[in-house]
Amino acid sequence: MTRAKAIIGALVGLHALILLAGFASPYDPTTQTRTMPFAPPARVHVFDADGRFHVTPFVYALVSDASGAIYSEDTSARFPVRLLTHGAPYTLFPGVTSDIHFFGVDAPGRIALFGTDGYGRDVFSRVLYGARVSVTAGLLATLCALLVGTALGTLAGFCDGIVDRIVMRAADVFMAVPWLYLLFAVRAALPLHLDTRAAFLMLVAVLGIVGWARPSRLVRGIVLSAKERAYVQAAEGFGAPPLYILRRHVVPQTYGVILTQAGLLIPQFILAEVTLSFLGLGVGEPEASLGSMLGTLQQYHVLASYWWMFAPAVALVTVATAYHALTSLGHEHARLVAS
Amino acid sequence: MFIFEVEGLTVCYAAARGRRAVDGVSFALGAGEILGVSGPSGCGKSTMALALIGLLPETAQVSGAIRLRGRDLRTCSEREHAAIRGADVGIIFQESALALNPLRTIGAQIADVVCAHARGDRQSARDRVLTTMTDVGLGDDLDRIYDSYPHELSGGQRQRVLIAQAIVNRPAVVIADEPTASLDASVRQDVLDRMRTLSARQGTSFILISHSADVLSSTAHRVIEMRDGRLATAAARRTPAPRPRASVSFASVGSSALAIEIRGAEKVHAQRRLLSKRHFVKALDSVDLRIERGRTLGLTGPSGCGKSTLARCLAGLDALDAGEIRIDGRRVATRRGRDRQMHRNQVQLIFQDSAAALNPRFTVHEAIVEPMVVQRASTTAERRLRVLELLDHVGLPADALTMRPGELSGGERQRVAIARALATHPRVLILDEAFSGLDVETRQRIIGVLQGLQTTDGLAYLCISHDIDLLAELASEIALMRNGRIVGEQAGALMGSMRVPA
Amino acid sequence: MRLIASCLAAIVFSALPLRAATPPAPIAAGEELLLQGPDAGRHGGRLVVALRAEPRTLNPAVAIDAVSREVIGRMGGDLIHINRQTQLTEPALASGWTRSKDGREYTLTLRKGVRFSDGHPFDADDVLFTFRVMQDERLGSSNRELLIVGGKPVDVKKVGQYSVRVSLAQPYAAAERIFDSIAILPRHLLERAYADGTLQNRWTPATTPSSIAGLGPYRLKEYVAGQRLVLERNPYYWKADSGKKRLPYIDELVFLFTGNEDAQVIRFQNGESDVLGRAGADNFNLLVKDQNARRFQLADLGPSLEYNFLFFNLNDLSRKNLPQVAARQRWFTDLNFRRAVSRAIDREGIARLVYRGRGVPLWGNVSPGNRLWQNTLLPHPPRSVAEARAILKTAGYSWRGDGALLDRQAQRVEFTIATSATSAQRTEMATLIQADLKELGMDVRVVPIEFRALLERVFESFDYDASVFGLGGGDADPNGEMNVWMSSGSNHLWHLGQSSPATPWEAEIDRLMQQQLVALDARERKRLYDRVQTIIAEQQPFIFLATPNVLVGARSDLANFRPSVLDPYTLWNVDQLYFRPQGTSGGR
Amino acid sequence: MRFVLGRLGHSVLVLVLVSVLTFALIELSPGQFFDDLKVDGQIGSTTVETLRQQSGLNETPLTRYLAWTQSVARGDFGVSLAHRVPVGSLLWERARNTLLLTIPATLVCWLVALPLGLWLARHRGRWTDRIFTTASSTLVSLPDILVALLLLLVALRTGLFPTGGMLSPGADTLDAMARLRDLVNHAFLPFCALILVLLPPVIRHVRASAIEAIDAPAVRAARGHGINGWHLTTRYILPLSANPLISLAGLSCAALVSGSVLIEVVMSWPGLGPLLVESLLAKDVHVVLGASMLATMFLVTGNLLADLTLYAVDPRVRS
Repeated sequence: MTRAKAIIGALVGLHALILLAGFASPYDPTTQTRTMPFAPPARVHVFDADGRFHVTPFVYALVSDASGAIYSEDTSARFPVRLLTHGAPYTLFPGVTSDIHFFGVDAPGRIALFGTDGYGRDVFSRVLYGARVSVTAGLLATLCALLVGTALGTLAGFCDGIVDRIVMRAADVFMAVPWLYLLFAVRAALPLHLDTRAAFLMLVAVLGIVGWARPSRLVRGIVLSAKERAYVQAAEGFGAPPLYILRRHVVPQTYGVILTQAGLLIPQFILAEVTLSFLGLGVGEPEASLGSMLGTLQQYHVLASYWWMFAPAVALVTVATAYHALTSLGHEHARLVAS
Repeated sequence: MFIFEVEGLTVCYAAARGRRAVDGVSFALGAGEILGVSGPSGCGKSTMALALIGLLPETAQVSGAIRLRGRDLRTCSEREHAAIRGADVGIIFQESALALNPLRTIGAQIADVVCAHARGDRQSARDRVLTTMTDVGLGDDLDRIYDSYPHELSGGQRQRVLIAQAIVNRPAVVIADEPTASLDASVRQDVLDRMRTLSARQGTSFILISHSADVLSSTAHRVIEMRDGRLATAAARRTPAPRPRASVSFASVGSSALAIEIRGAEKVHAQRRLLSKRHFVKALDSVDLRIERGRTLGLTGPSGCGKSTLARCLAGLDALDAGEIRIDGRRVATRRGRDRQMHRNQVQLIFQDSAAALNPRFTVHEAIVEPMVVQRASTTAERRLRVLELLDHVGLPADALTMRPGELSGGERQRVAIARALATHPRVLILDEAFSGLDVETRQRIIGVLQGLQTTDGLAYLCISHDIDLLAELASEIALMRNGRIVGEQAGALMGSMRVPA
Repeated sequence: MRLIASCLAAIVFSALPLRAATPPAPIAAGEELLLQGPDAGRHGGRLVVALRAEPRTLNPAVAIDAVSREVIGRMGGDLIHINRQTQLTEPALASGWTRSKDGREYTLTLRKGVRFSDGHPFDADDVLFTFRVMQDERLGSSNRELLIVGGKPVDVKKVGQYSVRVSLAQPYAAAERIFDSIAILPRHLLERAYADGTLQNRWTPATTPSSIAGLGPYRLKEYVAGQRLVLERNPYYWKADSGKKRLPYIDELVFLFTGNEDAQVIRFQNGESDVLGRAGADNFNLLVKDQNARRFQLADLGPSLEYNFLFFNLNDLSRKNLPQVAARQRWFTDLNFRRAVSRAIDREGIARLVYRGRGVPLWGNVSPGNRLWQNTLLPHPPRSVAEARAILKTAGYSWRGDGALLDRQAQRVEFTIATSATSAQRTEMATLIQADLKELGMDVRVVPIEFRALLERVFESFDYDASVFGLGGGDADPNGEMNVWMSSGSNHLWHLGQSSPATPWEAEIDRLMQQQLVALDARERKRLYDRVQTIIAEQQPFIFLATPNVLVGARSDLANFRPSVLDPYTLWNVDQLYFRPQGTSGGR
Repeated sequence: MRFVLGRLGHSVLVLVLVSVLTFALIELSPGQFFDDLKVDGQIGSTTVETLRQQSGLNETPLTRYLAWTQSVARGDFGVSLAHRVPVGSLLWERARNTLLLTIPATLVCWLVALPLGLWLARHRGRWTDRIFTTASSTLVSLPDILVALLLLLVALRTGLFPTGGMLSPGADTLDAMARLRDLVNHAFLPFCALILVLLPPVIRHVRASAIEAIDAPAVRAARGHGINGWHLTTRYILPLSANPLISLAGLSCAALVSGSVLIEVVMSWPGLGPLLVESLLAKDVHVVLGASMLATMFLVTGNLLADLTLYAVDPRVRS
């Protein structure tokens, strides 16, 4: 069971870090420092230039050469890393704003743990904020997909015959149609000056709703087998109406499948957000999202020379692996209960 | 010299927080001896069987010694153990439907066991398989069965195939886990006789695990009792326990009005095959049945004769194609809503497999209170009282309320099902094979409970079972059904001697 | 394994005929050749060029996409050609031309003895046929608008076997330039197709090479769908070098199709392609760093002729119900607002960040790359937020406690910049502008949307506040910009569909542009066009941002490689390119 | 065989539905094919109007759809606005190149995944199992564009492989075998990228269903009878776990056409990918419709084949 605790602990830790992105990140993700595009990650030192040891780790300021392409450390001034310092204001929760950051360095020093992007924005803060947007997108899309999928799957499974065939054929059609245009149409129909994040979440909801086909097929299988269970017939025996039977007996059966589907769908929808950003339907500038950051990573010159821009890919992999582990945990648990 | 010895066998599952499924079991088995192992379900019989053959899942910790001809199986490697399984130690599993590979023919599966141990070619293996099949009673049209698939055989035939697999390599010891549980009386008898001839003729020793006392008493040389993982007493051959011939005097309560009557019932089942067109089977063919208040009617017949269909129609789960049902003399239309609701309250059905009849997620309280919740007829306080009253009625402790079906034994689960059925003050209870999964003591206790309820509330019972002795004990009359028709009615006492054709 | 290999081979190579390169035909008597260039090169070799997409057609009359035009440019010859180096016109198929006193008639004498790439002789009838096709309304050729002067199509008459007279509705400055890139069509191959109205579906890349002919240095040899298009030397090409050797030097020109710009740069860097068309600044810097390890030459030709700009929606919204946009137009139409925005934008930052230093800030519509027509006296005010805030204050704007800018009615100033999602550079510019205007207290949102949705908003529904676009890059001559600066022009983006000029300064621009159109004296045209540039810089309908440099590259052993700022940047002198001895020919 | 006819009827229905839905969606989203000409200074609005008339874009959506269906009947599948060629031949050329890449990739993927999945299931919980599971969940969560670009980077740094295209320019002068080697040399990188994208999900499914099969009572009974090793795997575990895998194989048949789009774009493989992305963004209606039809045909055939194999493998379904 220790492995299960480790995975759940990791997931909770990840989500806490993402939720408290404002507090955990040293800088506001959108502030640009135009003098430092694509600066390499700040190296945290403990020994200074002439070998003396310092208790508090410190950072040197970065200075770029004439062409702005090569950066070097200006060892003249040391900037100690301080904990719980004041920095850019951020809203922790709607209504709660604060400007205390977990760690930071006095200006003009900069502690960009993952370096900076094309506009000189701190990649570490952007990865945290970006993860928040992407994970919310993944959760929201999965929620929509599972809600519609379960509803239609239960409908198909419960009253079989014509309804069942119609729903299943619709699933086939939904899987084949290119949904890109629906997204374009929805994006065009939305008023332009709508807040970009709201527009983005609406798009993600549409993406989710369209993805109902696969979960509905699985739920239908479960409902078909649940319907045959003796205790469902017993409930019918003392006159329980179909809706009651659905709510109390049949739908709870599907929770196992829904959990495993969620574990698979969330990373998939986060990935879909990458394609959305690639086609310009992602979250608008200067908002950060894993998808838009991966979009910049997919340019050859970034890939070839700025290795620290891989941070969003690493973040995406960590989140996805955690969710996949959760799914296999679900499988393991279900098998134990069954045997 | 003992052929098979077990010493201090202990098995505990990591997931069950160290609760020991098998605790320090030791016994020895001579050549050609049939050792019976009995005990209530959930006492660790099946776990021990798996431990003996070395097939427990990784999550189980096993300790103690299992010696075959003096050689401890626990010390040999998986490869050696595999060589022994099926050759020196055979095993017969309980769920005949599941233990066979649905995608391979019967002959191939038995031949697989032969080829797994002997390098002979398929042809000599085929002859060996055919002879073994005749030994286990699959003699008539051998070739058809050889090439058919498991789902094309009846339950009895499948069980015989399992036995053939276990004995085809002439093992020294065969472990049989509830081999005859789901068989009809006649088939069971035949299987047990063949087992005895095998042990006599070939000197194969058997470990026969069963919950049914008369199976063990009629076959086993020696019976050991298991309770909660430990051995209770090792008794020599036990004379079958005298069956208390309870003189059932039915004090008729009030006028012996008709509790429930069904006349001219017709029911047709459409059997849909994936490819061929649908063809129809007459499940009920003009069935007439009457049960007076406070009396019990038995119903028996070969499997597939329509007993279950009749039970479902009586309980209002399925509608009749023709014919009518009267409860307390009043005709009940099978289609209209309000009538149908009243019909369902008054007639309750109790299923054979108590585990499946209760939702595993519900507590006992939720299960029993559910019918009342559905009818929205009473307040929560009244319901709570009613549940306690029902629990007491069926003889369950009050603290069982918060437990889940998984934590109850088979007997306790069946009693919860009965309590739930009584929640709607029914007039008739239909017991569809309600006792086949229970051991002797639990069965006696439940019969006592039912008889008590019958005398106090004047309930009418329709008891469906293939166990003639049980029906003779419980029911005043017994109806015999075949191919959807009632073919005869006998008074309870006379039924004892009648042999029911398979 | 044998079986699989052979059937695989059969499938893939069914469409690859094997033929050696064609040698240049010996020079026949009476052939008037145009002698070119000082140094005589060496025949032989194969030049591989990676294109960003597939050419859709090889038919000069209907080609609309840039890639098709680039390939057709190498297969077709025009009457008068603009030298991409000097940006001036020079004789091509027309050996010379004379202009009438009133500047409305031009008589062109054609080069004699010239043959099409299939050997068929070329004469005036081909010229007449070409102009009839290009001006046919039903065909909808992409060159039709170019041949309309003063509202009427140009009239072409045959004067002799080798001379034609072109008459215009009104005098037209730099009229010779309209003949550039109008490829002369072979009458003998296309007349019947034109008659039965199927001309626009003819000459797709997949047609058999023998049915296509042109007067360019190369002709079609072979096309494999999705992979490559191979052109071979036109043996009858009418140009030769100073040593009377018939051009072109290189035997074969191979166009490979790649998915996107990154794939194009990777193949060039890997030596699989020999010439790199315009590359982005980031990729160019990557190649520069890598240059010493590899053997290719890179050229940064300075600012291109394009101009990127921010513009506000000043359209007449009376017939559209867009209340919010109309309300914001109160700010957009206010000149002080536009001037303040222009002063607050960090143009140097844009050049440095978006183009990585390989770009030039812009204050006017003519880029420094256009040496002939740029008005060098235009002021280049440096960025100053303080100055911008001063302008806003005088215009009656104020600032709230938290720094938000309020207009005269105390409404918060907020608007959206819509950009095309597929053009990363313009979206980056908008993001930088967003940060700049934040310092003025303006709440700006950048919304990248799908390219066609943006066009639909800018040209049809007018449902947008502001956008970042890029224009120019066609021809250095002002006439190419008529469509943009005339108030009735189809590209007058900030206020479309004006029947009569909406503002006095737009009326003045109309008048000036009409005058320069007919002014025959170059100095006079320059004075008029300078005045136009000054008005535009004052009124700021477009707030100009920056222009990227032209960045190209080629193999180090490719001689005569003289890229130009005008399109086509690298292959305009493909007939003179040759491989110096030490390099091996063609891709590895 | 009534079942097969029923399914064919259903597939036609799905094809029609997909075509109607795709067409409606394209109409719904803003803009049309010739819109991008409006920005080109050289071309005036009158020419844009004539071009629209020529290709019938100004008719009502309904007439355009009916015109398209007629051309489908004729076998052209409409005309591409960009390439002015019947879409049918255009798609078939590209589909051939895509299938040349995806069929071997899918075969290799399944030939590797089956034994590996079974082996992992048999040794679940060991460290090898853990490594493969983490590796596969890492690969699954990487966008396929990134995988392709990383492989390109490797090719560039090592210089071993060409970084794009299907044949080197001078290929036509080589003999058949040399050209085949050249093709394999070019196809190697896209092939690896495709394997890295397709393999992880298949392994996960094979492993999951194999675990389920191993725990099935029938297999436990077989092991009880001493059947073991290779015989047990091929005769008992594999058939029992085949059921869910067959439907997965059906789905991966659909991915034959749509699985490698982005990889082909990045690696300039002349398959359906570049054509589809270009037409999607340029809204070349008939090409997009044709491509959707092709994808649906593969999806439906895949499902039909899966059901037929299921019918052949499982006697219970057959009776």
